[in-house]
Amino acid sequence: MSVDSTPDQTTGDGSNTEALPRRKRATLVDHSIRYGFLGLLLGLIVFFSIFASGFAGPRSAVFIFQSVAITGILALGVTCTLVVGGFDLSIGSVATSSMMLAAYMMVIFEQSAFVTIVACLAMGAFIGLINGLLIVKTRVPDLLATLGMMFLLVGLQRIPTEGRSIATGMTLPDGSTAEGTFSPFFLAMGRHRIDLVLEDLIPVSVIFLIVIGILVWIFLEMTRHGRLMYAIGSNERAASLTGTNVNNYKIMAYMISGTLASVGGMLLAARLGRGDIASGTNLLLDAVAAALIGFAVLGAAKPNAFGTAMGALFVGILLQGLTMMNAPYYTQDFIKGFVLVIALVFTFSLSARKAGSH
Amino acid sequence: MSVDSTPDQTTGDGSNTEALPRRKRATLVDHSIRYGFLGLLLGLIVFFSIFASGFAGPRSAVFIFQSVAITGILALGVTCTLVVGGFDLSIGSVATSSMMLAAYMMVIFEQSAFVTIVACLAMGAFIGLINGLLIVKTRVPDLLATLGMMFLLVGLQRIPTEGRSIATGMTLPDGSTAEGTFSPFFLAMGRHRIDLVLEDLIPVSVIFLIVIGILVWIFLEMTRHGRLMYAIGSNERAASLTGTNVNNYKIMAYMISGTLASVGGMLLAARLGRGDIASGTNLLLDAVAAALIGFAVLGAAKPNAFGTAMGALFVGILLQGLTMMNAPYYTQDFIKGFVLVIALVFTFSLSARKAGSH
Amino acid sequence: MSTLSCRISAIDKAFGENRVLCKLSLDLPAGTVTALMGANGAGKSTLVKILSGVHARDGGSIELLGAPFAPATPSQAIRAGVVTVHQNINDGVIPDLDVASNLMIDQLAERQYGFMIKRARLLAEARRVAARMGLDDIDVRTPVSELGVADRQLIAIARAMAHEPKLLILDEPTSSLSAAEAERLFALIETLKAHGVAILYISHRMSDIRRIADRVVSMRDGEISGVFEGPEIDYEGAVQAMLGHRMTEVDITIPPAGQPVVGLRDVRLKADSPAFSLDLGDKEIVVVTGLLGSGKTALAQALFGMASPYAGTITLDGKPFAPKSPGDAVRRGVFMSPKDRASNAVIQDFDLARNMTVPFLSRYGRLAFIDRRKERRTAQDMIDALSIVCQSEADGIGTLSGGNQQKVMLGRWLAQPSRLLILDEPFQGVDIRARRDIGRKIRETARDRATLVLVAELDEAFEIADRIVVFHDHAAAAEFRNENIDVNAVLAAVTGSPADARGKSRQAA
Amino acid sequence: EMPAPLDNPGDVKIALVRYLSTGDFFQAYLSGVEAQAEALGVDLRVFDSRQDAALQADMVDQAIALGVDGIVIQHGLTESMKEAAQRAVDAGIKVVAFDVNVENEAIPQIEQSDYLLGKLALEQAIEDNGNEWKAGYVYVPGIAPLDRRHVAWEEIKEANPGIEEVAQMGTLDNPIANSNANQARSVLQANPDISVFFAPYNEFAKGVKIAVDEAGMSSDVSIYSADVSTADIAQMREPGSAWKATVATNPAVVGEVSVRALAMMLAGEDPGAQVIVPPTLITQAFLNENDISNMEDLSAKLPQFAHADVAMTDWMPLPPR
Ligand SMILES: Nc1ncnc2c1ncn2[C@@H]1O[C@H](COP(=O)(O)OP(=O)(O)OP(=O)(O)O)[C@@H](O)[C@H]1O
Ligand SMILES: Nc1ncnc2c1ncn2[C@@H]1O[C@H](COP(=O)(O)OP(=O)(O)OP(=O)(O)O)[C@@H](O)[C@H]1O
Ligand SMILES: [Mg+2]
Ligand SMILES: [Mg+2]
Repeated sequence: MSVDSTPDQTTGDGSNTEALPRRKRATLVDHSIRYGFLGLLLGLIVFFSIFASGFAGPRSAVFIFQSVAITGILALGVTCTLVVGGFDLSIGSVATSSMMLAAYMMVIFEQSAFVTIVACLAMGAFIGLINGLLIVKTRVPDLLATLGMMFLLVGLQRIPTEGRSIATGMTLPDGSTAEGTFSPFFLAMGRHRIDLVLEDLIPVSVIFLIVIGILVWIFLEMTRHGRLMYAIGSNERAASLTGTNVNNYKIMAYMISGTLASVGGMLLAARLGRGDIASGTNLLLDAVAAALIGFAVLGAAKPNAFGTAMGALFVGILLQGLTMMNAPYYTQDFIKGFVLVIALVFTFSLSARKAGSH
Repeated sequence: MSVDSTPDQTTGDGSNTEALPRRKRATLVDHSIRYGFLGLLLGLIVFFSIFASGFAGPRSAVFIFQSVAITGILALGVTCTLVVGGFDLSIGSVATSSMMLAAYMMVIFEQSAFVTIVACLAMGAFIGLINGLLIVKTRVPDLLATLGMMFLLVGLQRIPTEGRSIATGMTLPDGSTAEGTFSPFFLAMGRHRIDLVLEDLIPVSVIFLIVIGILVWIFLEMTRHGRLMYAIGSNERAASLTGTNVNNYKIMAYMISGTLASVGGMLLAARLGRGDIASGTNLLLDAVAAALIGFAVLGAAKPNAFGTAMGALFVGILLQGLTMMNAPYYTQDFIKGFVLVIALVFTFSLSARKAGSH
Repeated sequence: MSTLSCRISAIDKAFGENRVLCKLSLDLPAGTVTALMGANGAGKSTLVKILSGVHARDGGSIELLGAPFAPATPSQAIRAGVVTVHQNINDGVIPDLDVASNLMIDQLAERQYGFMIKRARLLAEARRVAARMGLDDIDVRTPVSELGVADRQLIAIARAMAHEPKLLILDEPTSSLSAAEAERLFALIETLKAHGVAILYISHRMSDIRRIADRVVSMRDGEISGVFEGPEIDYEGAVQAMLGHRMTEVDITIPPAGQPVVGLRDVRLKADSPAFSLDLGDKEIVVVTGLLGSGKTALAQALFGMASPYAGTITLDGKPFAPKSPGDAVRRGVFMSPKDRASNAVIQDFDLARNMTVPFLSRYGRLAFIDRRKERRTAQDMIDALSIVCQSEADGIGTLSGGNQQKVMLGRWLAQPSRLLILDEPFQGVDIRARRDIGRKIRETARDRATLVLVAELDEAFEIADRIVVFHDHAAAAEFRNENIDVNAVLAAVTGSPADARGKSRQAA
Repeated sequence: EMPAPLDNPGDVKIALVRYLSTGDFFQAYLSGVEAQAEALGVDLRVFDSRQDAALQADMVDQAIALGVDGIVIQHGLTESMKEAAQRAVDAGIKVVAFDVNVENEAIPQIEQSDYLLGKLALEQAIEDNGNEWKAGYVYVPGIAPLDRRHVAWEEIKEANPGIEEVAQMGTLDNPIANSNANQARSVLQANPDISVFFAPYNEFAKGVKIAVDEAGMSSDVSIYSADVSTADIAQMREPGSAWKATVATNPAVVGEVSVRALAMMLAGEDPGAQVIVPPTLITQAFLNENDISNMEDLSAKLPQFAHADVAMTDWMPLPPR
């Protein structure tokens, strides 16, 4: 399996186009690769603004951000593991576990928001640590280790309540009633809106997304840690022979991923106001989709935080626009897949042509 | 990490005395790597035979095979794509699309079993072809291409019936009633049982699994095509430089995967007797788990058909045994994940120790 | 001897702006070894890739045995009889398959082979091919991933030789072989030559070229700059044609011994190898040479924290030195540029500048942030110092020629001061002039550190060493001061007793 | 003539905000909503949150921003919908909620009474099998309608000590029928003495039926379930089928009722705090006697299934029947 998409240069398909207009064509191709995807995004926005009534406008924009906030945060985590050449299939279940834990802490243990948040973050980081140790110490392949972790967590998160959702007033397995409530401060993470120009415009979860997105972007692009993580993803052995502590960085990547997933889970809990066992099933696939779409943004052809954020937005805009146009849910899936495939074909075939035709 | 602990791997003719105890230890580790997973499987069987009433016995054994027949077949397909270094995330949705197509052909178009089967196989192969072309021609990374395809198919399969399941007597979007029925021959694929020692013992679907398993095994292990596919998975560039047509083999792998997924979908249709609206996500995850667990079987540390079959059986035995012991579904997930992680840690940490310290 | 096998006429090739081959024309007669010489980045590998169907040419024509030849894929080239061993060894082997499948993979790729693998026959044929290359001591069922780089190279060569090619192209086939293996390759080349095969041989090693070339073609900046043939080949002239100027002689003045920096005391690298001691002094350049598997790399690994020696102690500046990881070693000022750059050094996704700065990122910028400008400046300095042929410091590393990639890998470690600098096969694929440049650069910067260079090729040792240590059986066996040195004495020390050495080397691998 | 604002129905916009959408039940519900909306002539917008409760709450806000006059909330979680529903009410929008309690006096509850579904099915089971049997039970906790059906099961067990639950199983892994068939097969293998299977969701029942058939136990086991679809009718009517009875409301009818209740509110009338669509018992024998082969036949033969005379006014236009 290769997430690595650097086009293979040896199997060039040898396009024998004449050399003269090359310079001009090359820059055109360059531009298409770099801005093609963003162009598509813009095109979608324009299209929906014209044809979907109510799509254009600040509230709708905020709504799109909000609808992708949780998947976006998870996708940023998975991006970090993709950067070191790994993959984290457990993020969805870490998020739902974190949601259940948050609910459990507040509703059953009647803890404060602060304790709850610390517990959730610690759990996410701890699961990431276990994933990382499994992968670097016992050398279980990443997909396999995190798949096992996924199954494990999906079961584990349901054991304390015997599979029931957690809500104030629920009956516990021992027959008593849970009296705790979600702390208002905790709920605000998912529900409070901040005034900006318009009243109650920006939800806190969107701020989380934007801040985390910027932090991950800075971390990956501008710090030496991020640079070394990319080096590990490209050639682990070479990176280790430059003195990089490959194991530590890999473990760190999984811990980032786990921690961000737990943040996502807390936002989910705050939005739902309960620990719901049926929620969050699509988080994994949507987050992976966003992170992978990110490959196509700005012609990066590798995992990157900006691309991931754009990937998440892309999916959000598409679904929002289609909903506004009253498209049934199944056509939304179809169109999502179709546009995704077309966008990818466009980007990757162009960059393959650029890299391969000589 | 020390030079001296590296066991001799290439058999030199050097006969030094120091090598003697090392050799012995190495073979013990070797055996654990090779047979550890199968030992675990055996242990599970013994455990359940003792503690789960009704577990031991031919009918139960056959039933376990039957319960994993569909995921097993899908997993064999995904194994082929793993062998060429790819990954097929679309198998689950190909299977459900094939199920819907089969139902559509028979119930709405009133076609014969033969036409239906041909159509389903053709669809599976065609989707595989598209996946393959996307990956080799336009160089979309495999995870991304097949993820897009997955979304696309999940939507597409629902459009003709506007999201309804397909069953005889259903009302079509245009208001008329579907009069076709599932052909008995087609249903037999999912339901008929063949006498073997006991009456009505072996279901046809199990025969499908075994035959497909053996064919894929022979293909991958004993034919030149299989060997070349492994070569591509190991070093695509080198394989292409030796004159292997890498693109064709990759496309072929995805076509095999698509075709096997469509077979799985038909078995599903035959078992359920209708076209069930389902996403196929669980089929995907279970099949991927089986294929990945296969890495640990016989110390292969690479995708292989025998391992995949064992991986599928492993999951089947675990789940059926636990169900027989009346374990709630969430503990099943947990135990599945837990045993999976333990088995993997065991196998991979041993083989990492063996491959040692370079 | 006179029949023409391949005629290359007016070939053009450009990568974007970069015109690599300009109207290049070359004849390759049958039964003749044509050695192609050229500086790093001259376009040799590009020519090879055009001949072998990897790249498409922009213009010009090729005739093979009188028929037009324009392979669109590697398999077409192979079917037409043009067989290539590529410069990058990892392009020639498939690590997860066993040796037998690797040797026979071309046959497996042929439709005529049939559907099923005939295992017994496959193994038998593989053994035969392996034996021809002198690889009979390898079990053909061993996965290639367990073999070292030299064996991999031999396997790639053996496979090509087994093909009965019409034109055989060898792109730096000896870059990771020592004299003994190389000699077996030369013997095989002579056999093929006698069968009328045209051979295009690319190398930076003058000793190889002197040994087997029937004619020498020099190449400069994508054009043929001289063809030298006849009974007495003008090697000097060929080098001059390739470089555009005369080669200067290297002149080594051994500096007075400085303070000892690294001391190895009674070190045993393996359980069953003898103990040895070795001191590396300040300003001193010590070259360790020896046969394949003689333990050079093991020594480097012990010093660089990749493995700990079986017995003995190592000191650095008088203090005990037992690094647990390369990171540890780097922190103590011990740097190593590993051999086999493709798998051990090159970070394919990074551009040239980023490849260079990986080990010392913390020194570029404040806190964890990277100062891009500073990074670029360092890279440009190194590009100038090592005369790396490239468009800019932002070139993808994969677009550089092999030798220039090697220079980048060296530049990576020369950019910062160290206490001990270990260079494992630093001249792999580097052209003669660059070798001198690098040698000079190493000698210039050798102050305030000890330098340990591991090479298999003696010529290279003589060019750079103050002191030459010969390794045998994972221990220092002999030592020479590089002054009026007796080449034969060194050679004898290296070879030891030849029959024995080979067996031992397999065991070590 | 309809009262204002429905006298000018083209200008009336209503929204359906869904939590669940995949599956026949939800599709049929949607068709009922669409049919009634069309009969009224109002403009209907559908928001699908695909089981994303947070998104569903956002979608209510979106509907508010779109300026709709009425909202039907279909399923969801109390905690996540409560505030959103209140915001809609505050914005002067009429809201009804189907199968989700948003704890709001201004919002009538449309219910299909899951409790009754379970209870009627179990009463039939007792009528058919007496009150001493070993039971298999299919249940996945945490899913609201299943939890409510579970209450009926607990009550019946309490009231009938002779009923022994020897095995509990259940999973929502897709395809649900297939996964449950695998589990039920194990349960039957381990407990061949089970004579009644209570599978209070038709996908569960389909799975159990497959397992019973595969185990060759069709004559020994009886299945009781909830919900119905065309495929279920065929399965129940198979010769010797173990699936003896199901209890269902017609999801399309529930959809119609939801919209009608909303229309009443728009017209300023009060549909009542709870609008209950009563369930219907459908037995194998009834299906066979009347030769019913699909939902249309069922509606024709079982008028209380086809229509529910709830949320009716004299001005209310009805979809064509
Ligand atoms: N794929 C590529 N994309 C862009 N430029 C390339 C590519 N491959 C080679 N080049 C450029 O072509 C030129 C010639 O490279 P080539 O590999 O042919 O050199 P060479 O003569 O084989 O050198 P060496 O002796 O170092 O192997 C170099 O300047 C190199 O940067
Ligand atoms: N097949 C192999 N598998 C794992 N490790 C190997 C293998 N071959 C060599 N090594 C490792 O490489 C190191 C160096 O090997 P060795 O000392 O035999 O080579 P060398 O003398 O340096 O030969 P060369 O001339 O190729 O550099 C040893 O530490 C050994 O562990
Ligand atoms: Mg070259
Ligand atoms: Mg070695």
